[in-house]
Amino acid sequence: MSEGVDKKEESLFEAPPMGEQERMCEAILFASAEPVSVREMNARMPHGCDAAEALVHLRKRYEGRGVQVIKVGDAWAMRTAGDLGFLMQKETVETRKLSRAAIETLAIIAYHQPVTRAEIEEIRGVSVSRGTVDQLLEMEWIRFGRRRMTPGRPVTFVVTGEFLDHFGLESARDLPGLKELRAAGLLENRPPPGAMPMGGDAEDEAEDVEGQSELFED
Amino acid sequence: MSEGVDKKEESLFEAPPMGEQERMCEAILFASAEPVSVREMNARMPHGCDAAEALVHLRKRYEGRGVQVIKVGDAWAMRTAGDLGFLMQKETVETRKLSRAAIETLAIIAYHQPVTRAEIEEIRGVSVSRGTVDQLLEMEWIRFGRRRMTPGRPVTFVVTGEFLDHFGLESARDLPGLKELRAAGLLENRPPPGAMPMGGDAEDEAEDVEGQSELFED
Amino acid sequence: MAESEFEESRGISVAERLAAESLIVDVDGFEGPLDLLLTLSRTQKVDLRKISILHLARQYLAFVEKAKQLRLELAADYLVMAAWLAFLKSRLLLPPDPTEEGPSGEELAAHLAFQLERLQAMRDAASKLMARDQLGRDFFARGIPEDIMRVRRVTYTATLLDLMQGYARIRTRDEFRPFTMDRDSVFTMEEALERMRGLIGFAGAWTDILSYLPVGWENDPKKRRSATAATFAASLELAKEGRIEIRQSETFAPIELRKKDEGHV
Repeated sequence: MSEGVDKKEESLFEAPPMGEQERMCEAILFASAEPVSVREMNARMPHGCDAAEALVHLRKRYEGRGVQVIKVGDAWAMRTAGDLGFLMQKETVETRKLSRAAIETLAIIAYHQPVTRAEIEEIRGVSVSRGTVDQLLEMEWIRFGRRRMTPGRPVTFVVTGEFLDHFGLESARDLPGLKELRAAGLLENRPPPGAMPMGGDAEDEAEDVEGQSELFED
Repeated sequence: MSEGVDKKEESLFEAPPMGEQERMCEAILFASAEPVSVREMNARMPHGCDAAEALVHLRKRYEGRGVQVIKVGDAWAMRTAGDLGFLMQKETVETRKLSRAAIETLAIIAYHQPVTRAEIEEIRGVSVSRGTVDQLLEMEWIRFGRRRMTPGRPVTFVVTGEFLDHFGLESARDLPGLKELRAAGLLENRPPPGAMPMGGDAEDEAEDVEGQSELFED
Repeated sequence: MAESEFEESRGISVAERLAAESLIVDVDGFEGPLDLLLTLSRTQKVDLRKISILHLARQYLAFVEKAKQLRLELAADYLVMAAWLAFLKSRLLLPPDPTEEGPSGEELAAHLAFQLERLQAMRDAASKLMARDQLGRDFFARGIPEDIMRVRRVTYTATLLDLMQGYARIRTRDEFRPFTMDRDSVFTMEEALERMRGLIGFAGAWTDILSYLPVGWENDPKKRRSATAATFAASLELAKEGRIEIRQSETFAPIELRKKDEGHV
């Protein structure tokens, strides 16, 4: 502090060299909680200083650096360079279980591909949300297949190579059929009630879903 | 989000040039009031970057400027140069006045760390009040270290990164006069010959106070 | 040596006597006997390593004596120290008794000297430390720190078993379709979630959760109940995903929600 006083006294005779003034502006802009006007800078700096000129030098010095000297209204401030904004975020990766809706949709696509949205809805018995499909697309577990050559030419969905990778499958044909699921105890072994469309093998409803049926033939 | 992924993927092939990495470190340090660890910087910068190296360059670049790049323990920070403090009087926040007892206790912890309460009392010749330790803990200048493996397993105190940051120290090794004190044997915990009426009960554990000496070995 | 010191303490100057008296008055200002000893030792004007402990012991004992004359209450530790220093003094003055156990007077004196030197060293270190440039006083941190945005990236996983069980679930549900006949007045959470996902983009301001009920479900109490429950559950789910914020000012007050800006999911 006493140093500051000395400096001030000195400066009655001579202003500090421009390089020194630049340092001062730099420190003031760095530490201030808000942009600082040239007037205020001059008031804080030793007598005889020319903050306006020092700022010109300072701004030039920071050109192309990670930090920029910018003018905000009548005042000056330092800010991180705009292109480095991505550094100002901390990413945390969280692993979550896929929702039941997404798993079911994914399973239907895997077992019935290529399959249209309407077909998925028919099999699931509920409408398929846009979000679910988008999520699976974004995860790159499904992609669009060929359009179905039926009225409206609906898009179809198929599973991707990433999907096979993730589940350790060589091809979608490797997915166990219902019989095997039942044998493995994954399906309740219950005789299908007469009138109901019995949850037989996937082939049962394959009629209109060309392409996919042969997938599950052994 | 996907941008980050792209960047990461790209960078598997090539990290950004060192000049660019330096800019990134500059932006990160500049934006933070607290010291940032090299590890955190690396985590925020694109894959393949070497913050530690970039920081060496950056520190050099800021040599003699109004703002300095300084090392604080394992972390780095940007701080205004010490000689320009007089410009910042307006920003000064009155630091809480520390009692003489608190200052002495702090110094003893810094120079003798890790140190137990009994050892502090032995050095000062009086008991350490709870409030003193609490105040230092609250200021985050000291924290608990490992327990001493002696009867009663007393807790030890060590200084923190905040302490280093506050006093502009790169590490506890840079404490003023540390070498001389060590050379003079004044940091040894010398057991009193026979029983002494004064030193509290520090004798009990004086033997195995190896901690602090190894801390300061180079 | 002991002789000359004795002389010295007798020929105590007026100034020293005044100093000693001021010490007495100030007794509360000392932080214990060691602090007092350190202060007394300064009157010797020598390097602490060359201090005469015998002289110091005499000074201390004289101090305690004076305090007694002035009927000053001395804390117990000062008296304990006095007793110990009296013992030390006798050890230092008398020729060592080979039959006596324990450390010699010299060893005890050396340790006391060490303690004084160490305390002084720590005080010097403390003042050097406090004389350093300090953060927020002499040097400064960034005045406008920028916020670090915390981005939560969520990756979803599923196992083959999940997939197969999911498929099995659908197929077995087909078998029991008759039992889900009453579903027409049930609004599922998934439906609500889908509906909300489409709507929350517009929920910049706080809006009552009830405004999100699907059209046509507000009047029939049964449907309304189901839709409300599903919508509420869906908003919890969205809040968990970080997409919206929920608030309720008090119990049974309307529940309000709005979208969260930085929620990248």
